[in-house]
Amino acid sequence: MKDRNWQRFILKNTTFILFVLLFLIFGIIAPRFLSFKNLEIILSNSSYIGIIAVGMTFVLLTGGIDLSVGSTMYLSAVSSGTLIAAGWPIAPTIAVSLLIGIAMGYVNALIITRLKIVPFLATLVTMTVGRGIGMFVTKSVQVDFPDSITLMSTVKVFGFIPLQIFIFGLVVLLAMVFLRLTKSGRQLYAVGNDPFAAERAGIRTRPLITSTYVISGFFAALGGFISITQIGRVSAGFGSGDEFDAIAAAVLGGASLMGGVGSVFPGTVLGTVMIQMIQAGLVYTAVDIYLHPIVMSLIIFFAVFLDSVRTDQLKKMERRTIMKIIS
Amino acid sequence: MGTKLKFNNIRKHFFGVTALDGVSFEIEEKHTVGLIGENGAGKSTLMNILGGVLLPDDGDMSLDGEAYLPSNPRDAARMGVAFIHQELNLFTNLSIAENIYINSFPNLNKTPLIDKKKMNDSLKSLLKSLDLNYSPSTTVENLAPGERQLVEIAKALHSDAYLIIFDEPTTSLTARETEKLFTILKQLRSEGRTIIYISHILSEVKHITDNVIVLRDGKVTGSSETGSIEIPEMISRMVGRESDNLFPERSSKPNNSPILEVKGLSQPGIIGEVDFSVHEGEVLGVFGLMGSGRTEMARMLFGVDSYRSGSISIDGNPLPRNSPRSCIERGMAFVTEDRREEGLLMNVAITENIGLVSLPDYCRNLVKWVDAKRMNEEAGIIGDSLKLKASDIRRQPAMSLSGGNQQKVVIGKWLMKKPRLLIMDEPTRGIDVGAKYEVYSIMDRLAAENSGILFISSEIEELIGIADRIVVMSQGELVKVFEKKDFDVTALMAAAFREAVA
Amino acid sequence: MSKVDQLNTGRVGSVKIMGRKILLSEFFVLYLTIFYLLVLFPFIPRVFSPYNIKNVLSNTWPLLVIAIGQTFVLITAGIDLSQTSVMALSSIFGAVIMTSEADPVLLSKSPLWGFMLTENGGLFSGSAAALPVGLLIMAAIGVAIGLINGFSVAKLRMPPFIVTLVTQMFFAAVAIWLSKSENIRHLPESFSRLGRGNIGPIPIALIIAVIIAVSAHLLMSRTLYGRRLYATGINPRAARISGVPTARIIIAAYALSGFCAAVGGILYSARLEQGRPTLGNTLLLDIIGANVIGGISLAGGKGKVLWTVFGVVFFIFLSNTLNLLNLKFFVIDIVKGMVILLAAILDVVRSQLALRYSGGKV
Amino acid sequence: MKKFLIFAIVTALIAPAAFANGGSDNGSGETTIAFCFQDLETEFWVAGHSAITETLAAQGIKVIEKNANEDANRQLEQVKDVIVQGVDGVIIIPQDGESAVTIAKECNSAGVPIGVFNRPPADKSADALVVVANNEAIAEQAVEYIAQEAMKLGRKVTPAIMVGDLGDPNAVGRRKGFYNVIDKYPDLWTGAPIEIPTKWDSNTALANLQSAMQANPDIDFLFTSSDFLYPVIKSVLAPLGKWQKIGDPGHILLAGLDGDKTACGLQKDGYVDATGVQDVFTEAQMLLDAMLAAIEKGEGTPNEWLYDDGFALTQANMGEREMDMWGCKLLAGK
Repeated sequence: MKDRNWQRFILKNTTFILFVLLFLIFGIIAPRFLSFKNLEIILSNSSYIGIIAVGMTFVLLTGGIDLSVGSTMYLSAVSSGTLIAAGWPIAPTIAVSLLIGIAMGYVNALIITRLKIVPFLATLVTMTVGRGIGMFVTKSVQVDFPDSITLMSTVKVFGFIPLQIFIFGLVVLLAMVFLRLTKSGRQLYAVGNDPFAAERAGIRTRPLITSTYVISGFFAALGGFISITQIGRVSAGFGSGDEFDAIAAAVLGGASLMGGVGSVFPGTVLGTVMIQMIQAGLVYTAVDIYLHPIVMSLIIFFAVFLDSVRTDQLKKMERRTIMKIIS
Repeated sequence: MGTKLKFNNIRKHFFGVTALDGVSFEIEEKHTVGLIGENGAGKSTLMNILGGVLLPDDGDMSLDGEAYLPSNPRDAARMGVAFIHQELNLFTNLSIAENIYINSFPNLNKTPLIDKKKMNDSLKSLLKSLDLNYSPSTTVENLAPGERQLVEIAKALHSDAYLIIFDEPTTSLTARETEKLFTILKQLRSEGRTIIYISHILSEVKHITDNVIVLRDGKVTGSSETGSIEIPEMISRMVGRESDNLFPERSSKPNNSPILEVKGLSQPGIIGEVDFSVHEGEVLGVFGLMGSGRTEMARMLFGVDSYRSGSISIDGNPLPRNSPRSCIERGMAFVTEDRREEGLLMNVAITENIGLVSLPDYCRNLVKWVDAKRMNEEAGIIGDSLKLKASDIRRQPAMSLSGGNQQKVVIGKWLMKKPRLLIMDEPTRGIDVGAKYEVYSIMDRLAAENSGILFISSEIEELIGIADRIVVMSQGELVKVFEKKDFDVTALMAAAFREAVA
Repeated sequence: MSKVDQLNTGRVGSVKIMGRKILLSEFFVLYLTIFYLLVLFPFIPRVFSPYNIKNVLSNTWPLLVIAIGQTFVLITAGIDLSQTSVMALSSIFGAVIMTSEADPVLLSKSPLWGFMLTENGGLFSGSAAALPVGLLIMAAIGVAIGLINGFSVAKLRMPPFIVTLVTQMFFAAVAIWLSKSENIRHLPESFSRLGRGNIGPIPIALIIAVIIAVSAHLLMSRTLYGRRLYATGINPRAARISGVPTARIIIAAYALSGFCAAVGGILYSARLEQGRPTLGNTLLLDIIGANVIGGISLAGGKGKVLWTVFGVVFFIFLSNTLNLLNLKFFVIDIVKGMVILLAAILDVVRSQLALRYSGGKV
Repeated sequence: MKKFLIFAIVTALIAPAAFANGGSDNGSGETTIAFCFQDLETEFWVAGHSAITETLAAQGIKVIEKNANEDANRQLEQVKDVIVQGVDGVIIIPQDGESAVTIAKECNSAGVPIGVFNRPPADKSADALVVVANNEAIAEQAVEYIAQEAMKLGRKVTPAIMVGDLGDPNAVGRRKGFYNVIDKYPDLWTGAPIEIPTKWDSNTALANLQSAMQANPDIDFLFTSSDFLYPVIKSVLAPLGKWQKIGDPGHILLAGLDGDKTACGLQKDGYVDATGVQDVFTEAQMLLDAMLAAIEKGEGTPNEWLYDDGFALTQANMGEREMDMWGCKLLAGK
């Protein structure tokens, strides 16, 4: 019975074990990798995509997908850049850019819930249109941000937590509490499990689904802002392709694209940090840069493979015992 | 006692087809009312209207003397009407408690957070009263179908509904769970709740209800106290004709050459050392309670699930493992217990469904060109021989059929392959009396053609009525074999309960 | 054509019925395309000029081939994001086989330098066998990547989206690594002819695309494989119990998708007369977009080659007209998105209508 | 609902027409030039784009703009589309040299003059007006200056390069130029250069640069393949105390390529040592002059290669050549 429990523990934590293993392997090759500072850097660089991936997790939980997050980042970043250039103070600027994220999410939700268009297509459309509008505003010219914004990335909360990590942590905490401990959170899982049954059970599915896209839009804008504080500039390609990174992070963390399965913590957080960790590890170990994406994709493939094996195994282990247990 | 619920001249049409044609009746408060009728008689439509899933085209309802017209399930729930659907409405990724509280989570000290402790604590006694021995925080995914049904019932009880609709609640319950359900139903009635009980198992209806309403073709064809109506009369009112025989006369006798031989079939924790054989022309009944391992065994026979040891052979040739396809090639056929998930392509035409298994037989040359014309014709012949009720079997999708006709399509797709051995797992579950009779006739016909049939069921009566021999399974083991002359309800039951009672 | 005639003979009073017929017709997306072009015709009369039609069609063929491959996978309720990397990798390998000279300055750092690629070109440099061997290898690469995808999805039970996302990353990177980012030129004339040449008045690309479309259509609608493909997409469990080798069907679908992507890669490489490690890396959304516009469901089980054809034609005409209108590039994106949205809305209306008239239960 | 739907359909279908640059027929005597570029993601391309469009507009020439979004095939399709429209000339910023050849051939066969900006065709088999900036050579000049500076330090230097998207020939050319110098002075460096992938993406660049600085704290020469990454570099180096002016012991030798406004400002302020410059304004002017001359003469397939060798703006030649860097012009113009 005891090694069965061990087996179960290993199976339930494959991604985490893989994470630790990789961390150690990189550490052995490049001892500096094991420093606390490096961990902080990895977390700090995970934060913007992690925040977006958390939003994506909400959408994935309902069985949807949000391809528009990259464009949302761009659009809201462009607007905050434009407003700052026009002399707006920082606080209202941030508010407006977050509102734009919410608005994008709401538009997605309207198209999906009212016009009944599949999420993939709906968000594909807003992705195209969103970037178009952003380029319309900027004429594709880059937008630079003043030091008042970029210095925010050096702020340490309580004197030791970098602001971006703090916000990432806060987002994760809130999302976790919401998903695990609130009525809407649990209903979200229900909707993802079986939308028709949810409807029959009297759950108001439409506002729930709407909220996930709004949350995703909001987090995309927030993640975009965090990113700006770090890189200080928004060019026409800002955020494009990030939707796939966010999806990959969530799926690596165990979320299912069919809905109903997934968690923010450890799930998505682990997925995000793992990708970032591999990227850093490849730099530390000075792997030929042509091979970076090759190694990265191999590791992700392996992780997802382990995940599917373990799901099968867990199912088998939890298969009902019919025969009487001989004790 | 007053009137709890009143239907007045309810009508409902679906695209020109009349589902309900002026239904009127009343239900007394604190009564348990059986609602019976063949599939397609309008029971589900009527109950969907009552439960707020559908709106009637015409007519009105009153609940507790006040006009009642729910526009969605939430409305109905608010008015104290709970509907336990035949297809379970549970979220497998949530816990038992969360499923029950899905719309009414208790808050933790006025915060928006859920009070998990309160939620779990409050359910312990309820679950216990249903004999569901799990912690409320157990994920539903880990429960067996019968246990899930109990969760569904717990949910209705917990919502404090005073009018509870049970739609075929016992189809996935074991005999003991059924007994328990009946106890609970009686208790509910004594608490002053009104119950509408829909079932095809008339003995249950007879046993548990105070009144019976019979529907046929969208009209009420019978309404009386249960005590004053016997089962044959219920049937005749349902089908519109006299019916003495529930089972066809068997037209042939089995001979001694075995088709299927199973030796020492084992899978740890599931089944152990199962030996039996099915002979030419034989209907071998398999009786066992829910969770006795009978379904699991059937799935191993057909190569759907894996097994650790043992041998299975057809006509003397051993079967490879894990390959339904080679089973089919050797003449096996398998009507699964879940026709929706494992039997049918719901939005595909009926003929295509019937032809699916035999497709390779209608292929020409290297590229496997399908001779669709010939296939459709032969599928049509099969459909006719099964008396399928469909307007255009080449275009009508399977989902547009009633349950019984859907089951016929599933059987038809195997008949087209002319099976040597047909495994049927609960083939009559959830289908009406008329269709059941036809399913039995098909078995008889097939046996007369020298095929073997493995007929798995939890209804003793139908096994006794149609089988040549019955084997009883309990807790994964084959307990006893009954020859036709020894068939006896009590003895069979006793065998099935052997381990469970001990 | 007969369908159109029937519609035209309808009386004015039956406009409603006619509208419904058009909406429910298999040819709906085609009608939509025609209607769209007619509306725009007064603004851009050039749209119907022979040169433009020729131009539009020449853009259609490669995309069509690739999109048809995607259709197979979509019917199994999967998705193949790796098609673009198939194009890139097969493009590089084909070029490595066929090229007649390679510049050491550019390519000497390639891992293939010295044994597969030298200053004198590739393995079959100048040989008459270069073209057939090159094409064979290109197709084989497509099939091989498809098999990897299919195996991972069907046997290892990994989710298609992430499998193909990863193989897309992987093989795209391999293509860039093998060529060290360089394009490989000096391909045989016989190869370029595939992309831009004609047989008589008919472009070779057209012939290839039509052959593939017709075979794919027949394969899907008339053969055992096709029937089983739909069955697998609609209900894999029921299909398996009915004797359908679902795993093999799915693997074959991905292999076909890879094959079609490789053929698309051949046509594009031939047109550009080079092996490109980045070939097609922005094409993905066009491929899936064209399928979805055509009415192929991402949920599986629903789709036809004809629909894909219409979807691709619609997509290509959409870009073409937006180009001809000389819209600012950022307006193009906005308008394109809007038109796709509209087509999607109409598709929803259609399927609701279809459901209502097919007598399906609600 | 139904009426609304019909209304919506008609509106949406007509909408594109409403956006159209009215009366786009080119039968009149007005000269029209199509400008097909590959993207506008960095300041350099934006500057090139505005230099060309503004110059043309100033001369009363109608411009049709097409953005290929980094897709060589789409660019080919767009060029075909503008040829259908009967433009008088086509200017492209191709995705790479190979696709430039194919597109130029397309124009040759239609008899429309084609100008290729900044990225030269891979060979001369097609006729085209070509303005060439040599990425490799320009990068080499900038890095050469750094090498000379490094020698003055009298110690070995640890070099690092921020590499662009490996699918982009510009990035590859710049990386080559960098390595040419590295290989030239093998004894100057502590070891092989540290390569930092950026994929032309600021976030990737940020993460990898941070990792690289952490893994190799002794990096003291950083070459960025594009100037647009300077804000990222600053935000990484500043917290490490390595964002220092020239002369400070903590200064990291910095060189980049493009010559944009930011680079100019940083070089003036003494943070950046050298910048490889391709002169976008001159290039644009050279190409347009040749193109317009060809159109004037009615030539269908003009063929001429014009060279912009570029140069490296260094702290040493700041005085005389500052105004040759386009970014400095933009900076001054502001």
